[in-house]
Amino acid sequence: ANLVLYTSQPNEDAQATVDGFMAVNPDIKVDWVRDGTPKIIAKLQAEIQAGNPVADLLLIADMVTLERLKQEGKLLAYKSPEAAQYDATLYDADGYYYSTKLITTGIMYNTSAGMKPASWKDLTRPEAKGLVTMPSPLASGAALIDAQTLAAVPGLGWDFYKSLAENGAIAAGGNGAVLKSVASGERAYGMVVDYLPIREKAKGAPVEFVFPSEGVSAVTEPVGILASTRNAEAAKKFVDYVLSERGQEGFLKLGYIPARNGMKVPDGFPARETIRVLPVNAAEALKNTDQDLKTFSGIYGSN
Amino acid sequence: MAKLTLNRVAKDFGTGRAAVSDFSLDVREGGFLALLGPSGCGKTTVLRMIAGFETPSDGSIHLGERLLADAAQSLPPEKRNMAMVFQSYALWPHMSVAGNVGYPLKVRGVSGEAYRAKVGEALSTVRLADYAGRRPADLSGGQRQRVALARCLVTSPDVVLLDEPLANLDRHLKHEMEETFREFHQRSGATMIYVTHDQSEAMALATDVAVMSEGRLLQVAPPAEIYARPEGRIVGGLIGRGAILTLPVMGGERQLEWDELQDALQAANTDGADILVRPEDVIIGGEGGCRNRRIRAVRG
Amino acid sequence: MAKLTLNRVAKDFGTGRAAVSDFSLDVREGGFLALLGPSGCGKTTVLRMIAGFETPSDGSIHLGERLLADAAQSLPPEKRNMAMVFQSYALWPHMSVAGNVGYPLKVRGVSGEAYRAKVGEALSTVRLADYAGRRPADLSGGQRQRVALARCLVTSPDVVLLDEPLANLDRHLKHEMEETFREFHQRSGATMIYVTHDQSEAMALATDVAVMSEGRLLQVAPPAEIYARPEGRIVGGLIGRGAILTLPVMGGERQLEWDELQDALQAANTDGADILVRPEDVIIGGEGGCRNRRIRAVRG
Amino acid sequence: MPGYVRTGNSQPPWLFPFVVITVLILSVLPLARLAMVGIAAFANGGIIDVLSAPSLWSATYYTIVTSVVGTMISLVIGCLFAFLLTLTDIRGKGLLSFFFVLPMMIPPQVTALAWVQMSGPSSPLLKALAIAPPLGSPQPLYSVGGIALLYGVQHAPLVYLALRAGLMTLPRDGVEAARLSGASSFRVFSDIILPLSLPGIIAGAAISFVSCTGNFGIPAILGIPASIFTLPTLVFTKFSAFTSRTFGDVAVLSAIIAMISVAGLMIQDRALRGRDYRVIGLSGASAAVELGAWRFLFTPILWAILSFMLAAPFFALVAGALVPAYGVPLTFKTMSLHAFEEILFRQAVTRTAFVNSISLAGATAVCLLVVTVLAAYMLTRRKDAASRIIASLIEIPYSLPGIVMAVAFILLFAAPIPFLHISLYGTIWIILIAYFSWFFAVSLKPVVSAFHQLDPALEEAARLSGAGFFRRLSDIIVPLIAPAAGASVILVFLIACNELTISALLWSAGTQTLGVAIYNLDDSGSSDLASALSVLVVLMVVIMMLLLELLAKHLPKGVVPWRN
Ligand SMILES: Nc1ncnc2c1ncn2[C@@H]1O[C@H](COP(=O)(O)OP(=O)(O)OP(=O)(O)O)[C@@H](O)[C@H]1O
Ligand SMILES: Nc1ncnc2c1ncn2[C@@H]1O[C@H](COP(=O)(O)OP(=O)(O)OP(=O)(O)O)[C@@H](O)[C@H]1O
Ligand SMILES: [Fe+3]
Ligand SMILES: [Mg+2]
Ligand SMILES: [Mg+2]
Repeated sequence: ANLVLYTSQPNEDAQATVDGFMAVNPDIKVDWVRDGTPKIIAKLQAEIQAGNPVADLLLIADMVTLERLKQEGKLLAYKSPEAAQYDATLYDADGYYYSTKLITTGIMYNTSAGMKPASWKDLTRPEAKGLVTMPSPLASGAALIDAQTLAAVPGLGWDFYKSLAENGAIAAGGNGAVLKSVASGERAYGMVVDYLPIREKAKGAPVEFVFPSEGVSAVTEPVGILASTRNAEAAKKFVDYVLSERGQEGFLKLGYIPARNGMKVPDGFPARETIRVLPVNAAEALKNTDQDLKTFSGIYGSN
Repeated sequence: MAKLTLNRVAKDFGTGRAAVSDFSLDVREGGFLALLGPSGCGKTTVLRMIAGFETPSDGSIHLGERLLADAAQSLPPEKRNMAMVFQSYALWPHMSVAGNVGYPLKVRGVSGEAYRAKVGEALSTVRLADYAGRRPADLSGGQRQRVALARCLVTSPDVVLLDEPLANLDRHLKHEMEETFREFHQRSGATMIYVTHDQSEAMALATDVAVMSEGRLLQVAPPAEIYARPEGRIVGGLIGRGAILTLPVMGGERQLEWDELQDALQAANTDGADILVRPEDVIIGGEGGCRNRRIRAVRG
Repeated sequence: MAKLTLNRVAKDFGTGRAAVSDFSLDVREGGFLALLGPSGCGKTTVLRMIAGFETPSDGSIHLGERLLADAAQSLPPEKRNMAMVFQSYALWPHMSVAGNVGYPLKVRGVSGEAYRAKVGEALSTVRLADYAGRRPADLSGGQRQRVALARCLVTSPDVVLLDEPLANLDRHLKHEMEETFREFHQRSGATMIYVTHDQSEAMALATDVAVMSEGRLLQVAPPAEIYARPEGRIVGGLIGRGAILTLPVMGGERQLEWDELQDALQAANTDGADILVRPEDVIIGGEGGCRNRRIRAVRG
Repeated sequence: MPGYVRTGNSQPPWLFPFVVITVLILSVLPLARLAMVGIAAFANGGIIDVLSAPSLWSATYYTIVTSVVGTMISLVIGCLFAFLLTLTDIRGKGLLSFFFVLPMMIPPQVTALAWVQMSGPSSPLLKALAIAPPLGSPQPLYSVGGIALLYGVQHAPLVYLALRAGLMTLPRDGVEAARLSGASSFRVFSDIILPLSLPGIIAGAAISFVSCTGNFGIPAILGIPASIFTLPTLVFTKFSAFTSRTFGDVAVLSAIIAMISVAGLMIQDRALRGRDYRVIGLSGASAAVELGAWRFLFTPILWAILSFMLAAPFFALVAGALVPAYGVPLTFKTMSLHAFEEILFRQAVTRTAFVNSISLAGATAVCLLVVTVLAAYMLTRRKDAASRIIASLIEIPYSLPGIVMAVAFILLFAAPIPFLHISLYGTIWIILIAYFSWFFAVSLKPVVSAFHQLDPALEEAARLSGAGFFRRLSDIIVPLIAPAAGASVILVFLIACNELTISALLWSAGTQTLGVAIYNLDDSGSSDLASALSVLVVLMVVIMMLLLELLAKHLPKGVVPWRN
């Protein structure tokens, strides 16, 4: 049977990734299904419940989700030889999952906005009153990680989210909604994943993206193999491929920051060294997820 | 109330054959006109034009001085203060019997005790007091017709249009209802137009009888007159019993004595005028012999 | 074809009053039964049970040896080979006149030339050949009724059910249609049941007349018999003209002579039997004097 | 005995079992499977936690409020259009009704975003009128009222189509009798027309209501910013943070949604009970009202509503497709057809999605109609508890968010079917079955209400003519309910055509639907491509409607809803 990949990468990216892999491994055919992380997970969980998971591989937004699957025993451990080229914080020590790229969450603003924000704190200034939007952690995996990361930063913490809320910020939908809202000028500032505004800016949209001075949170689009796979060998090859230099080049071309050490950054991004990625511990984050969601909901009045 | 005038009214549904054409008729104030004619001759269409559901394609309709409709304009039915029993009854399936009957009152703002009393009275006139709460769908055909009747007579309309209102009733009820019409007519003084196929009904009730055929008016006259002197074969055939003979009789006389008729009967030539022979005019003189019959024939 | 038997049939719609109760009737093979009765007495309900649209709440209906329905099971109408003229016509608004009439043929697989010929014939029998392409909505009331008639007679049903099929037709057409029924009956040998309010119609056509009232069968007999010897006040009142007198007459005699009647009339006591006096039995003997009348009265 | 049927039953003996089995497969099995997993998830307790969460009850409250208000708005708009376009002599009827069904084709998210922008600080319209609110002012649509309004707009065509069929058989003489009784046009309307069209109105309200309770797109965009969660958005967030209890939570939420919709159904049942809408001796002459001078009031109102419902979101879509990036103002310089080129000629998925969606939607609409006519026949002829339960079971799937039904079907079919050893999962058939299940209620509603208005004598006459069940179905009943059948097919087709949430979970390689393709493009940031594809879908539907227009001559009267 073909290798089946469930991914939350955008369509074109998923196709490019798969094409790249098949170019290297012409004898392996890959079918892929893409959807937002929550839906992909719902689908996968239902399949597992029904006793017949279809996917062999996952390549989805954040480590927390894979950490949860790992703890439920749904993942297969595989020690990839490519791991040596990666920061130890970017993969699971037991080999259950590996980060593939860095998707940071920073601030985008509409070029017509009065203030040019430089730090997270700027969003709580009166100039930004009622003009800030962010994705809801309930709808976006990246947003949850972002909240958990920022909440752990001294000087920001949940207080930051509280003052944002007091300043009229809203938490709406996913990253796409934030992009549209800011690009159309409905809101002036948004907390959003990096590649969306950077790409749109390149196409001419009136938006700018900044990496706030306190640092950015990042999701790392990890890859993992499902324990139930019937194509373990092929799946391992896929993991090796996405971690390999060639695979990482592919991500770079698509406009992402590769996770592998020593790679360039895409056009429009500052040098890798200048981007301060705030650390997050997947296992820790997973433990706190429920509590953090509650806290967030408490602040933003949602569930 | 005033005279109802139809002036050269025509109606064409665009089927190639006009349903009504060149129809002129005066119904005197408070008159009771019976409208007779074969099936499909346009009777219902005439009523519908009077009520305002169809606009005449030509001609005009007046009530007294008031223009009801002509080819260009038309007073809406709700402003004409008329009532009608539809051939199809047109009961409202979502209302009870009492609701159907009482609706014209409700629209006129009658309510409370007066409303209940009037509805009750109308229902008992048509012998349906026990059925007030039923839906029309749960009634028999004749009962439905009676609901339509009660609805028509519950208010005080200026003009009452009855489209074969008794077709589905048994003889007893028919007589009772005829009585009701007569009373209603006397009491209210409404102008009534009554379409029927039953000429005895027509004769019994009407002050005038109009006979139409293929969309045209053939004759209007009081019942006795139209019976005695029907104009043309169709009227003669529709009104009362009798045989119509086509005989070579000349002259302007409207009544023929037996000997004249006998002469004509024996002539070889059968072209000529239509002669209507009424049964009551045929009196057998002797004991079954043919010779001595006395016949008064009426020329059509 | 075979005898149609209704055996103690009852129907209750749950309105507190049974629509039909304890109704037993045999219609002989090829019989022509006229069913008379006041409005709302249950005639339509009886027909609907025979056709199979209502299942009797009690009793059974047989056609020959074949059970048509009892309280537990029922042969569906489409398997009964019957035809019916509905009181509400039940024409299909989406089909043309010809389509309505031809549908029973189509269902039976008749097509092509035979189909066209039969439909054409049926339509000209009811004088609607020119209207074949119209929709029912564009017809007059009587024309709709005739379409229903044509549809009913186009096939060769075993049983024909006619629910006031001529109520909306003029006299001429009525006579023609009666003639049609007679012919059809003779030609096809079908058993016919004919609901009407017009007893002259009934008398003219029927081999048997059944009279019902309030859901019950009062009397079944050939026309002459039921006319001459009606059982009870209601039958007497419904059949033919006449006056019903309540007089203190004793004895089992069914016919009274004038002198007996005169005695009874002069008695002070008016309790007693119902006496029906037919107009044709009243023969005025002298020149308007009262003395010499000859009256044959029939006891109800 | 052969040929006999039980009394009180005019239906063929197989009909009831057939409907029961259909409902069993389409509704009961998937729902039961979900319930089983849900119960299993609570095996170690936890149900109390779920039920005591305030978020659950606030979401229930918001679901009910937005659905009720939304239904009322859709009723007002849908009835206005249905009455004016079916009964009156208003000008441009054909065009108005042609356009009025189109808003259903525009994905709810697109409509919602278009409205947000239309009423927000960057609204070109408001800017042109110089009444655009300043940047940062609160968005009035982020509210219960906003959600309800959009529900209303989105579902008004459902009401329109459900009602129109009934109005077409409104008897002329009933209206005339009322007018002659002295009733003004307004009274005729409120006393006769309105009550007689009640089955259609109630059917429309019921579909609209269950669509609201299951809608995800609109509350996701308008509700979440204002912290208004409805049950479907709550379901979605449960899926986003998957835990071992998620299935339990989802089952509980689904049960609540199902209860709301069954309660709605019971209200509908009550409203219809004891009413008889059969028109006795229906001759086919249908009512018509002359508007007179009112025309000058109503014509602009209808066009104005239509422009808000259709033109605004549609032009937003077109604009989105013509600019290279979101937020770039549309000028002659920035405008480009690149997105259309890309979609039409480079994206392989476009063709697959068109083929899949059209065949899925077409098959669903047509096959369901067959089942629906049979089920409606049975449901209107039997008036017992069993038929009421069946009616509710048919209703439930559509009232649930698509994602829930999709999960239920995955649970049911992910493993090969026992005994048959066929695996439906991953094929297009599972999407088809899920569509059957989900759209059953949509397809059924208009048909049932048409059956309520049918004079049984018309069928009886056919039976006596010797026509067996199928014969009279095809010759008499279906032509008589043709407007409703047409409405049913078109409703299902249009909604299924860009359905998203079910196919989102059930698709796999080669079985993408249009909804999935649009969503994925949009979600990947290619909103220009997504808009272009949406525009193409709308154009395709317009073309198909025009084709239908050409065919209309050969179809029974009233089938094509924009023809009179
Ligand atoms: N569906 C029904 N539900 C309740 N009662 C009904 C129903 N149909 C008929 N009835 C009642 O049953 C009785 C008999 O009705 P049926 O239609 O048989 O009368 P009928 O003899 O045909 O009268 P008509 O000459 O007026 O047509 C009537 O009192 C009627 O009100
Ligand atoms: N809506 C219509 N469209 C076309 N033709 C019609 C329409 N209504 C009636 N007609 C035709 O007009 C003629 C007159 O019809 P009308 O209903 O006035 O007859 P009628 O005298 O009432 O007959 P009946 O006694 O049978 O009810 C008929 O030939 C009929 O077919
Ligand atoms: Fe994601
Ligand atoms: Mg007429
Ligand atoms: Mg009857």
